[in-house]
This record gives sequence, C-alpha cells and structure tokens, in this order.
Amino acid sequence: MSLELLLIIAFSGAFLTYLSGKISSQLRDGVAVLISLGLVAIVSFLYNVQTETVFYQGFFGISLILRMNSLAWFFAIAIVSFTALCIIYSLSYMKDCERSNYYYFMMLLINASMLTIVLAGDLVTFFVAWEIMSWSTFLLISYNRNGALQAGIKYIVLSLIGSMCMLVGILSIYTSFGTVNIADVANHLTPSSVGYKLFLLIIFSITFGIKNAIMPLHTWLPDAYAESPSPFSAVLSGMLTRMGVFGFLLIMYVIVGMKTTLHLGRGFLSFNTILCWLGAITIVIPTFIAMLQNDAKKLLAWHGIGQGGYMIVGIAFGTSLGAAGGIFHTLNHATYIVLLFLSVGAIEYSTNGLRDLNSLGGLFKKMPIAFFGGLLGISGLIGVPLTNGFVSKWLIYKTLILGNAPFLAFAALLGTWGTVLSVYKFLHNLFLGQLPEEHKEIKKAPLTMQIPIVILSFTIILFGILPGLPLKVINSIIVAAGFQALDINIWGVTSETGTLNMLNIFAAIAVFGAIFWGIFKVARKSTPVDQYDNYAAGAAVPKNKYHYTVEYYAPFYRMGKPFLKDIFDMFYNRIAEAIGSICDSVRKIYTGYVGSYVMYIVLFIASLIFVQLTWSIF
Amino acid sequence: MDRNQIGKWLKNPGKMANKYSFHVVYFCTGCGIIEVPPSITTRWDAERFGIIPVATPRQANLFLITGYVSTKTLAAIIRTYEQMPEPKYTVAFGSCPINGGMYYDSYNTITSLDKYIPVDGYIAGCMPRPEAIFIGVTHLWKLIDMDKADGYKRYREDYVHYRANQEQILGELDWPPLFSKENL
Amino acid sequence: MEFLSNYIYYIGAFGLIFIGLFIILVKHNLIKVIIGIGILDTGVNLFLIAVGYISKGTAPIFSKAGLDANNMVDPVPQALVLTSIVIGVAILALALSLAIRLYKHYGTLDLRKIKEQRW
Amino acid sequence: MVNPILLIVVPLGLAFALPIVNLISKKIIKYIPVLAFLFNLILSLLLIPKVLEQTIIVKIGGFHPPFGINLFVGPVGILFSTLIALAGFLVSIYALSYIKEGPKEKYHILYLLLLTGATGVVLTGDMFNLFVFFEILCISSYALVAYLGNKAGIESSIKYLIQGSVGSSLLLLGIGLLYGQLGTLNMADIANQINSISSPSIFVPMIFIITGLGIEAAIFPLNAWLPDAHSSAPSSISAILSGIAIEVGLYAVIRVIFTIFNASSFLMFFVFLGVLTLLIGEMSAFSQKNIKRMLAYSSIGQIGLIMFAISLNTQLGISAGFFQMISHTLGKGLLFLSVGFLIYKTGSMKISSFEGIGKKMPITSLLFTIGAFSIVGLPPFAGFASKFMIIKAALTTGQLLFTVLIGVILLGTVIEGAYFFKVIQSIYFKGTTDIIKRDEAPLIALISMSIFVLLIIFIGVYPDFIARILNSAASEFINRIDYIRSVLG
Amino acid sequence: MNIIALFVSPLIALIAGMFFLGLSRKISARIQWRYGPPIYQPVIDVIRSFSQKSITHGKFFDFGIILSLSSSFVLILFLPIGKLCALTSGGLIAFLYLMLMGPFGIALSGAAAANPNSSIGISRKFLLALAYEVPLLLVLLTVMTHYHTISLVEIVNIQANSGWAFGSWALILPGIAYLLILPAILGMRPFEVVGAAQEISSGPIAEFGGKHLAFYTLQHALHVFVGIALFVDIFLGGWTFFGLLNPLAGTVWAVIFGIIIFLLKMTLVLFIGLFVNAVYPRFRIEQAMQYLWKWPTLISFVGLIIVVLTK
Repeated sequence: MSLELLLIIAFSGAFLTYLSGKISSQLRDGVAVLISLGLVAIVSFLYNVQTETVFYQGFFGISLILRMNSLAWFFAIAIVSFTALCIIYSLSYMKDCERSNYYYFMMLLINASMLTIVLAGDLVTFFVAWEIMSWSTFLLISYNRNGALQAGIKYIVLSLIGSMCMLVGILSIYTSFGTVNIADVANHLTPSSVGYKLFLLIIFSITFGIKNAIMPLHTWLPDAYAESPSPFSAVLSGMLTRMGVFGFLLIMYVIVGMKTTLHLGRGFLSFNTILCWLGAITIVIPTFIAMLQNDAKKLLAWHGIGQGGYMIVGIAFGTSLGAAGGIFHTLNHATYIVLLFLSVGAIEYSTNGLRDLNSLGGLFKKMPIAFFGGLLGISGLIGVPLTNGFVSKWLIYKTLILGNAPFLAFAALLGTWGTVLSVYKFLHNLFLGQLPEEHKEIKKAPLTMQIPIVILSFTIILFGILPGLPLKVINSIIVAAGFQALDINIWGVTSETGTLNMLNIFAAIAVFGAIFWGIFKVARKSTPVDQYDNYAAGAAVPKNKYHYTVEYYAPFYRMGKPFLKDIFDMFYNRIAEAIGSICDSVRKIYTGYVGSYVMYIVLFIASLIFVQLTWSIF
Repeated sequence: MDRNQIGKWLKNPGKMANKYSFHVVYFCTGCGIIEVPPSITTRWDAERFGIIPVATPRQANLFLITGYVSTKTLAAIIRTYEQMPEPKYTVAFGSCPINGGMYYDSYNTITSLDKYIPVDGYIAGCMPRPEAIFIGVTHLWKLIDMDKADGYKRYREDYVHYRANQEQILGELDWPPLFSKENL
Repeated sequence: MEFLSNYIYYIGAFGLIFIGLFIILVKHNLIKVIIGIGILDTGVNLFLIAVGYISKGTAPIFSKAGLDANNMVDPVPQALVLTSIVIGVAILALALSLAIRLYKHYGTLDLRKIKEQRW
Repeated sequence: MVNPILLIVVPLGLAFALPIVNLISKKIIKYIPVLAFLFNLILSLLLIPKVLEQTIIVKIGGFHPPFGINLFVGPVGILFSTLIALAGFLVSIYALSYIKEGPKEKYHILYLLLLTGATGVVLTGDMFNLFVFFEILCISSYALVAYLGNKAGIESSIKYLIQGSVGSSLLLLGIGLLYGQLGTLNMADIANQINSISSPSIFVPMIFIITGLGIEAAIFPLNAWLPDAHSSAPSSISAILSGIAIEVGLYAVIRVIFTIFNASSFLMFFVFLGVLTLLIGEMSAFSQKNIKRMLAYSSIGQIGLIMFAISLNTQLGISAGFFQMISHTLGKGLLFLSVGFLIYKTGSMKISSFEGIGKKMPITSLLFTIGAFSIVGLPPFAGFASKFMIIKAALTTGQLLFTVLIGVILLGTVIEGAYFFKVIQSIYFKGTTDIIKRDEAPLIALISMSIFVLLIIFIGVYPDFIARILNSAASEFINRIDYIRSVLG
Repeated sequence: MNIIALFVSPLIALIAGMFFLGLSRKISARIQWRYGPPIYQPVIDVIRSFSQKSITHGKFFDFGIILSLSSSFVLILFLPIGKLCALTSGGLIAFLYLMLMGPFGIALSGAAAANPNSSIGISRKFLLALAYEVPLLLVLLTVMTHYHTISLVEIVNIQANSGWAFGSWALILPGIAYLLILPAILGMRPFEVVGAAQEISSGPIAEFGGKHLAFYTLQHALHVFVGIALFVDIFLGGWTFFGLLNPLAGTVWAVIFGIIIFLLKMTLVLFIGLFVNAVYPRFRIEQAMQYLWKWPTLISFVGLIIVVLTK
C-alpha cells in the first residue's frame, strides 16, 4: 500500500462523503465511517514499514516527499483511530444538526491533512498540509455560531501568525540549502552556525508553540475547544493540537538533531531549558485557571493546555525517559481527553446542550457509560495508577527528579494536584450529587455514542496496565532520534534507578479490591435508598437544590481569583483592540475631499525630490 | 462492666460492640440538652463508656431525645430515627418526651412520643442529672443483653400503625414509607 | 532679457501648470476645479509645443526647396498636442457631464460637502 | 504568422462597430466583448510559444523603430495580454447575466475600450502611445465607474477623474521633458540614450512620469481614488479595475523604472513604498463594513506586495511579482464577481447583510471563500504559491532588511486574514438557522467564476506551469540591453 | 522476604493504625484530664459499624469506599515498614499517587451520596490536600534530589549508612516543614476542617453508616499510619537506630526488631502530633491554606534551594 494511495483515499474520501451526503444522509454516514475505518486499517498495516517516495515535483520543481517511519506511524495511527472514533460518535451526535455534510467533510479533510502532516517527508508538504489543517479547523470551529465566531477568529489569527513564522523558517532553509527534504536538511544543518540553528528553533517553536498552546501563546485554545461541536473538540484537543508536539519532535530531534538541540546555550539560558520552563508554566497556571471554570468543555480545554505542558517538558528535557514520556503522554492525553469530550458530548446530547457545571448533577445513575468514561478520563488526566496517564507522567517525573531539575518536577507534580481539584469538580458537578428532577427522564445516548466511549475507556486501562505496547513503538522513535534505548517490557520500564511494573501494582490493587469487595459482600447487606432519603438535619431534602456546585472551591476562589486571570488573553485582546483602533485611524487619511487627494499627489512628488536631494539615490 | 470478657465477644460481637460503642445523636429539642455537654466533657467523661456524639444519624446507634417534642419537630425526629441504621436504640430524656411534662396541656406538644417512634428507655426527671444518663445507659446495656431493647424491631413489625399515627398528627407525610411491603 | 525671450514659452507653460494645480488644490467648487484641470492641460500642451518650437522656424517641409532643416520646427510635438487636446476635450466633457449629474444628486458643487465616499 | 497588432485592433474595431451593430439588433451586442476577448485569448495563447522563442517587434506602417511607432511583444507583454484577455473574456461572460440595466451598449463599448487601452499599454513600445492608451484606459474607466449613475458612482467617478487627469497631465509633462532632451519617443531609443544626459535632468521627467503612472497603479499616497472607484463601479468593472487596471498601471511604472530609466537604485525607495502601501491597504481594510470597499483596500495591499517583490530587483523577485499579479487578478477578480451577485441578491454592500447568505447562495459563497483563501495566501491556492515565491525571493537576497520587511508583510497578511475570515464567518455562520430557499447566481456567471476557481487551484497546485513565462518576463526587465537591442536592431 | 511482607505488612499497618487511633483518643483524654476510652475502643467501633445495617446510594457509593480501602492497603505494600517492603515498583512517585487514591475513593463515594455536606467536606479535603501538598512535594523532592533516587527503600538504606536525614544539616529544614504539615496530613486539629462534625456533619462521611463507616475507619487508620510512617522512613531512618541492629544483621531478629524500632519511632512522632491536636482550636480553611502556603512552604523551599545549590 503506497502512501500516495493512502492520502488519495483520505482526501477523496472527504469529498466523497460530502457528495454522498447530497444523495442521502444514511449513505453519507456509511461512507464516512467506512473511509475512517478503512484508513485505520490501512495505517495499521503499514506498521514497521520504512518508505520514502517522491510524489510530486510540480511545485517550483521541489520534490515533494512522503515518508513513513516509526514517528510518522505512531502519530498516524493515533490520528486515524481517534478520528474514526469521533466520526462514529458523530453519527448520532450530529444527527439533527444543520450542515452535517459539511461537518463530515471537514472532519475527514482535517483528518487527511493531519495524516499528510505526519507523513510529510519535506517541509513544503508539511507546510501545505499544516495550512489546510489550519483553515479547515477554523471553518469547523466556527460551526456552532454565536460564541464560536470569536473563537474561530482568535484561532485563525494566531494560527496565521504561526504559519507565517513557519513559512519564513522553511523558506530560509530552502534558500540556504536548496532543499526541503527533511533528511537532507538535517544533514546540511549539521555544520551550520549555532545562531542559525537557534533562529530556526525559535521560529518553529513559535508555530508549534501556538498550535500546542504553550503558555504565552495559548489564548486561542479555551474558546476554540469550548465552542466546537464536541466530537470535533475531541479531535481538536486529542490530535490536532498535538501536531505541535509532533512539530517540536520534528524540529528539535529530527531537523536540528538531538545532540545540537541539547547543547544550545549554557545553563539556564539554553534552548531546551527555557522550553522546559515554558512547559512548566504551561502546566501550572492553566491547571489552576481550570479550577475557576464553570463550563465543562472550557474546564477540559484549560486542562488540554496544562497537559500539553507535560509533553513539552518531557520532550524538551531531552533524556530518553523524558522524550519517551512526552511522546507517550501525547497518546495518553489524546485517549483520555477525547474520552472526556465525548462524555461531555453525551451529556450535551442527552440534556439538549447543557454543559454548565452549575446546573447539572447526579447523572451517573442515568448515564452509566458516559459516567465511567468520565471517571476513567479524569483518572487518566490525574494519572491515577492503572491508567495510562500515570505511566507517562511517571516517566516524566522520574526523568526530572533524577535529572536534577526538582523545580520543574515540582511544577509538574503541583500541576497534577491542581488537576485533581478541578477534574474532581468536573466529575462531581456533572455526574455525582443530586439528580435534578428535570433530568430524571433524559434521552438515552445511542449505541454509536457509547461504543467509542467504551473503547477508549478500555484503552486507558489497557495502556495503563500494559504500557509496554505503545512504549515499544515509542522506543523505536526515540532511538531513531538518537537517544539511548529504554529497556521496555510489556508491563513497564526496567532501569537501575527505578523500575515501573504496572502489572504488580495492578495485581496488588486487584487482590485487595477482590478481598474487600468480598468482605463488603459478606457483611450485612445494605438497603438501597433514594437520593431524597438523605441527611438534612431531619428536614425534608429540597428538590433540585440539594447539590453543592456553585463556587465549588469557594475559599480558594476568594484567595486566588485576583491572581488567576488569563492575563495573556487580556494582553492580546488589548493589542488587538489597539491594532483595530490604529487601523481605524489609518483609513481616515482617505478624507473624501479631492483637494487633499491632489495634495497627496503633490506631496508625493515633493517627497521624491526630497529623497533624491537628501540621499541622491538616483 | 463486662467489656473485657472475651467469651461474650466471641459469642456475639455485634451485640457487644453495640453496647460499648454508643454513637449518639442528641436531638436538642429543649432544655434537656443543657445536661449533655457536662456529661461528655471532662467532668463526667462519657467517652470512657464508648459514648461519643456523632453528627449524622447514619453513623449513630443511640437516639437521645432531650426535651419536649412539638408537632413540628416530630417530623424531624421521625426522619432522623428512620435514617439511623439498625440496630438502633431510642432514649427519651426528661419528663417532656414521656408525657409532655410541664407542657402536657399545650396544643402542639406531643405528650407520648412512643406512639410515633418506639422508645427503648426513659430517663425521668426535670432535669435528670448527667449521672442519670449513665444509669440509663447501663440499663440499656442490660436491656440489650436481654434482647429487650427491640424498639427497631417493633418499628418494623408495627410500621403500618406507626405510620398511621404519624400521618394522623402530621397529615400527609412528604417522605415515602421506610418499609415497603417487600421489605417487611 | 534674452533669457526671458528664450524661455518665455516655458515660463508661460509652467505658469499655467502651476495656476491649474493651484486651482485644483485650493478651490472647493467643482466647476472651478474642472477649469483648473483645463488650465493645467493647456499648460502642458503649451509646454509640448514649446519643446518643438524654434523661434522664427519654418514648417518642416523637405520637398519645398530652400528651407533649412536646422531651422524647421519639430512636427512631432504638434502631432502630440493635437492628440492631447482631443483627450483633454474628452476629459472636460466627461467631467462636466458628471458635474451636472453630481449636482442633481447633491444639490451642490462644493467639494467639501461631497464627501460621502470616504474612509 | 498572426500579427499581435490584432490584439489591439480587433477589440478597438469592435468597440467602434458596436454602435452600428446596436442599430441592427440590441440582443447580440453583449456577445461582442465575449467574442473579442475569446479571439484575443486564443491569439495570445498561440503567440506565447513564439514569443518565448523570440520577441516580436511589430513596426507599424513599416517605419523603423526610432522613427515609427512599434509594438513590443515580449514575454511581459504577452503575459499581460493573455491575462487581460482571460480576465476580459471571463468577466464579459459574467456580464452577460450581470449587466441588466442602464445603457448597455455604452457599457460594452467602454468595456472593450478599457481593455483595449490596457492591452495597448502593455504591448506598446512608444512613450506617447503609452500615454494615449493610458488615457483610453482611464477615460473609459472614469465613465464605467459612473455607469450605474447613482450618487456614489458619480461622486467616485468625478474624484477619480480629477486625480486621474492631474496624473495624466503630469505624465504628459514628463514625456514632453524627456522628448525635449532626447528628441525621441521610442522607449528603446530613450533607454539607449538615457545615460548620455545628466542625472538631474532625467530625474525630473522620471518623477513626473512615475507619479502620473503611479496614480493609476495605486501606489500609496496616490491611491485615494481606488477605494471609491472600485466600490462604486459595477462589480464586473471592479473586477477588471482591480484585476487589470491597477496592475497595468504598475506594469507601466516598473517598465519606466527598469527599462527606460534604468533606475534600479531607485528601487530601494520603492521597497519601502511597497511595504507602506501594503500596510496602509490592509489596515484600512481591517475595519471596513462595506464589502467592496474592503476588497478595494485589499487590492491596495496586494499592489504593495507586488511592488515589494518587484523592487527586490532580482530575477526571482520580479517573477514572483508577476506571479502575485496573476494570482491577484484571478483571486480578486473572483472575489469581486462573486460579491457582485451577493450584493445583487441582498441589495446591500454591508458585510452584516451577508449573514446567512451561505445557505441561500452556497455556490457563490463557496467561490467567494476560495477567492478569499487565495488572496490571503493559503494553500493549495494560487495565492500561496505566489506568496511562497515572494518570500523566497526576499530571503534569497540574504539581506537583513528584506527579512525584516518580510516580517512586516506577513503581519499585513495576518491582518488580511483576520478581515477575510470575519466575512467568511458571517457568510456561513451567522444569521438565521432556518432553511432558506436557494437563490443562486445565474448559471453563466457561475461558470465564469468557476473557471477562475479552476485556474486558481491549478496554478496553486502546479505553479511550474507558468514558471517559464514568468522567468522570461523577469529576464526582460532585468536585461534592458536585450530590450534595446531587439528593438533597435 | 517480599512474600512475607506481602502478608505481614498490611496486618502490621492495620493493627498499628487502629492502635494509633485508640492511643490518640486516650492521650487526648488524658491531656484533657479525662479518663478516656479503652485503647481498643476504635476496634469496638469498627465491629459495631460492621454489625449495623447500612444504607447505600447505589453501586458507586459502595465502589468508592472499596476502592479507597483497597488502594490504602496497596499503599502499605509500597511503604518500608522496618525492613519489610513488598513492592518497590515506581518508587516514591507511585507512592505519592497511591496516597491520592484513598481520599479520591472517599470523595467519589461521598459525592455519590448526593449530600451537600459531603460535597463541602470533599471540597475542603481537596483544598487542604492542595495546601499541604505544596510543602509536602517540596519536601519529598528535596529528599529525592539529595539522595538522588526515587526509591523509598533506598532512601532508608542510605540513612542506615549515613545517619538519619533529620540529623543531616541539609535535610533539617524539610524535616521541620514536614513536622509542621503533619497535622494537616493526618487531618488533626488545627486542620480538622474536613470532617468538621459541628458544621458539615462530619463532611464526606455524612452518609456513611454500617460497613461503609467501618471501611472508612479502617482507611483512616491506615492513612494515619502512612502519614507518620512516611516521616519516619524519610527523616528518621526507618528501622535504623544508631547501628543498634548491626550485630543482628541478616537474621530474622533484625527484621522483627526493625519493625519494633520503626513503630516506636512512629509512636514518638504521633505524640508530637497529639500534643498539638489536643491544645489547638481549629483553623478555617482559608487560614489553614494561608498557613500552609506560608511557613512550611517557605521553609521547604529554602531547604530545596540549599540542597540544589550544594549538589
């Protein structure tokens, strides 16, 4: 199966889906699912394939290349599988929505463009696919109207800034070396000056930092996640944002090269240290801002930013454990954040679009599948042992502590404890507590929405207990990047400085769980009671009001609110306003009075003469 | 005190533990509550008998009704009693819960509490001193030993009547019956 | 004095050009501005003629004997000016017709008040 | 052998024949421009391979170049004439359904004249001829701007006229000064002799000529007429003005600078002017409420970008500039044409009135979106390829200044992106969510716009298709000696 | 050894934990001039709870508390009790995460009860946890950085050779910080904000009765055990006592005496905590957070900086 064919299927599948939607919606659903599952199948057959093909030479004579290696495969399989799950989920979620043809078209187009990004063997293909991804994402973020419009503009403006930076970087590579083939560029770059490498790293870091929402550049993300349709939020947070991580891997460890990247600068002023610190800031601040959110999706969005920080810290720290942890965390993050968004989507579906954390509650009795999805999702997000999040976070922590970076480790650990608070709030306010009367009878989430949730929940546990499965692929990635290989077993990581064996932790928890479950069963049977048979100091339980949700961490809010503002967002907004007003005043030079226009003509002549007399350029 | 007799423990640990670990819900309806603080603090130290106050009926096994019971508080008393897990014991403290005491002719005082919930023991007096509480508790121990502190069983058996009595004085109750037909 | 006689046409031409430009710049009345354009045009035309004109020159007819080629007036600028005049007329005509239509719309010819199209 | 002079003669002749045809039948006149530009397009396409082999010099009346008027059909000329014929052809197809009111025969006459003027400007090798064709272009565009006869049209037209006639006077003055010193009007001849006279006396005519042409080319302080005129004209004319007229003006400016005056040192000033034009254009467009005005300001920005590219004065830079011209013609033409029907159906130019139009006119909206993407420079559309080339050209020079200016230009692109994306949002994601009856633009207009889209995508994906002609066009500007030699022999 | 530890250490922890609960009640009583309950009173309470018929608010209400208790037991396996340590996988980081699971299970269970008192209690619990985790993480990071290992067993073993951490000048500040936050970790006064019986009806466990309460009490006992044991392991050298056990090295007696020394040390630490507990009133949650983020954090931060700089 050649890579061109894969991409042709991906892109033409998107168009095909759109066209079949014109005929009938069932056909379209079928085609969309078929295409997305087909891509999963094809990509999984490409496991362990190493190829490189030139597929097009018509663009200024540049050889556009597709290549497949372990890094590409790892991201490709993640992209196609998560998209496939989200597509399946969308079947019922988007059933009665307007423009659903358009929605599927865009989903598959984004899927195809992401696939192209990871398969790109040269920077031009990379950039083109990156841009297609950017604008199609914009078109889908705006899909929900109203608040989504502002989010879309924010996204596309930042995205454009990022891609312009990347364009400059790519073209400067092209002009210096005359090639954009990633492998060749890496070779050419080895002897070039440190300053040039640093320039490339910084300029690409801006692009990927914007996409991966590193702290001062994160401002597009919360709105965009919150306002998109939930299955797309899932793709957006799971894979699309993480194209930034892919980019970082590409620029740091493939293009510039591991050895060089890790030795740029000295001490605290080296490139990767600064990136690590940005990552640490990205972990801590968003995690705490997330605690203040009242919108379920916005809360998850802020965590999306925060978790991105772990990946950056892991990758930028530049040890084999750290890099493996960072890459693994990318996959894990995708798993649980997709799961969480899908769970929230299920709630939205069942409660007609409610996702306000203050007006829901007690849904765990009504929506058990979504609830277990949410529970496992937040467990993964926290990194509770036996979920996959634990393994990757463990790898990152360990590398930070043993790498003598206790402050970074502190930031990372603190982020986790902040995460506990906010995700618990998420779970509590949505699923636990008192079930409001109005939600006693809710729409059942259909099977197509439950299947992805179940699959993802299973994946979280599977990768949590047997982390060796994905770590094997990741090991080959980091070896290709020039790191030392890790000693991977199916159940974890072996090393002299500390072994992780998930299987025996699992066994211990399972045994004790079984023992106490047995004791619990043997002990006197308990009476099930209604939620209204509840302690209320002898008074009757008030209906719909007996749930503590608003200002859940009130004491902390009182203390923290003055400090926990998204100052960067405010800063950017102020800049945008300033630019707006400058633009508004600039156009005032077109006064509408002809005399002044003629005056401009005279002044132009005068200025030409002035320039000539002063500098005599002619 | 037979707290240290291992034989008895092995024979019926549940009963023994229930005797020596009274977690008490004090229902502070009236002036009787004033006698409780001295009894649980340094002067009389109820904790040496294993008696400690708890905040919720879910964790309690002893219900101490300290003072007169008005119609309005009766609902709360019934609810609290029903929320306690079995086995559970009720002790009425002072004259008022027994027969209305000095409020015997008030229009809204319940004169006989045991029409509405089963009462395992009464501590008479207006007010009874803290020592009386301890005497009451030792009596309760004896009753438990003899399986005579069976108020919760009676409540279950005669629930229909208790419920009828409750409804008679309180009107339509806004909570469902504790025991449905299947539970009985 | 000789300077003046040599350059009188140029001075006149540039004088007209500057007068025209001045009118366009300063006057608010559309008709006056159009007149200014006319004057500017005339000035440029005059300048073109002056470029080719030789004082006391003759018509550039080679077939006629006795005429000194060095003393002939350059015919090209005259041809140019002819074209230019035609163009000027076209512009003036268009401008005036537009002015009439503009007056119908605005009820004024004051350019300071005709500022709907701006910014 | 086909004679390139037909490129000018046929539309001009048809323009004059049109009133006579009008007497016979009022129905067929609107097909005349279509035919004329179809002819021109075919002719130009046929000429391209020949011209790329060797430049064609047409000597009118058999006079030899320094004395007679000649046409210079080089790669640049043929590139532009193809572009003009293409745009003219497609827009005239569009106009078949778009122009429904007003004095139609006059529209078609003026339309033919406008494009004749444009073709003449790019093909001529004579300075005064340039002026004449320029005036044809200008006067017909003054009239066409006022075509609708409404308040805005008349006002814009008169303002355009005032500035334009000042400009043409300056141009003529410059030509006169040049003639006074060199005694020739042939461009090649002037170029040949230009080094023989002192620089101040070249400089004065040069600034007059540059200013005069610069007004039509919409260089920064001289472009005040542009937003008014482009927004008030009928959309088909806006497309031509934006896609052809200002680019022809810019062609004339750079022809003067490169070939005639060899003023490459002057280009440094033009680099800054270009960046300034771009910034002013994009910033003015940013908060526009009127869609056509926004597009007009965006054109100013694009002109700035083209100026910047060409002023780099390298082979790559100039060809990038031409490429940007092509993608701008296609993109902006498409935008104006699609907006024409959006305005026609909503009855307003306000962006806010387009809310939800994406449901009513899905195809037109899609075409608009693709045009906008191309103008912003998103792949895989033509705008990306040209922007790619421009940045590459700027970075190839290796000068820090250009790298910094590229940063400024990309900032302008971001602003451009912001306002275009806002419009796209309001087209698709605002307004009512109810199902609205489709009310699409007429088929014939959609076809013509679709051809634009196909070209945009084709060139965007396969820019090597036009690489050769761009390259030889750039060499024509770089090697002025060849130009002089090929004309003077 | 590991197999033995697998069975023995949970038992030791459970017994010691219950003993500590009883002891704390007794000691508090004695400090307050009361006679106090018998030292085995918590056991009676647990048996009593088991004998009672509890209520349940659904499957999840049960699940949370089982999760909490079983993960607390798993936590014990990671803790070196004397020389016994069943599991070392993951080291102190895994240990930290498992420490989280106990409260998390209770939080899930409590919230499933649909009682706002529970919710408020949980919110306080998490806030308090956040407040003491900041200094605690700093302290643990200091220790890990100083000894350059993430394994608890190794930390104890290093101390066997080089003396107690609390005795070394580099780690005295973290040790002090840990002592300052110990009451908060154990949920004692002045940080008894979570199960504040007087305001929020004992908080997260407001709906717990019968076996749920019994499980909770066991979990609480283990939690107290872990909180103190961690301090002993990290700062007081675990089983080591100035080379006292050196003659016995390698024999079973060394293990047994090691455990006894370990438990004695724990008792000592508990006493310190209890004295604070008995005489102090309760903080409000804000005051608790402000306190914990001020002095202990500052001290442990300075300690970390010292360790990093002297590295």
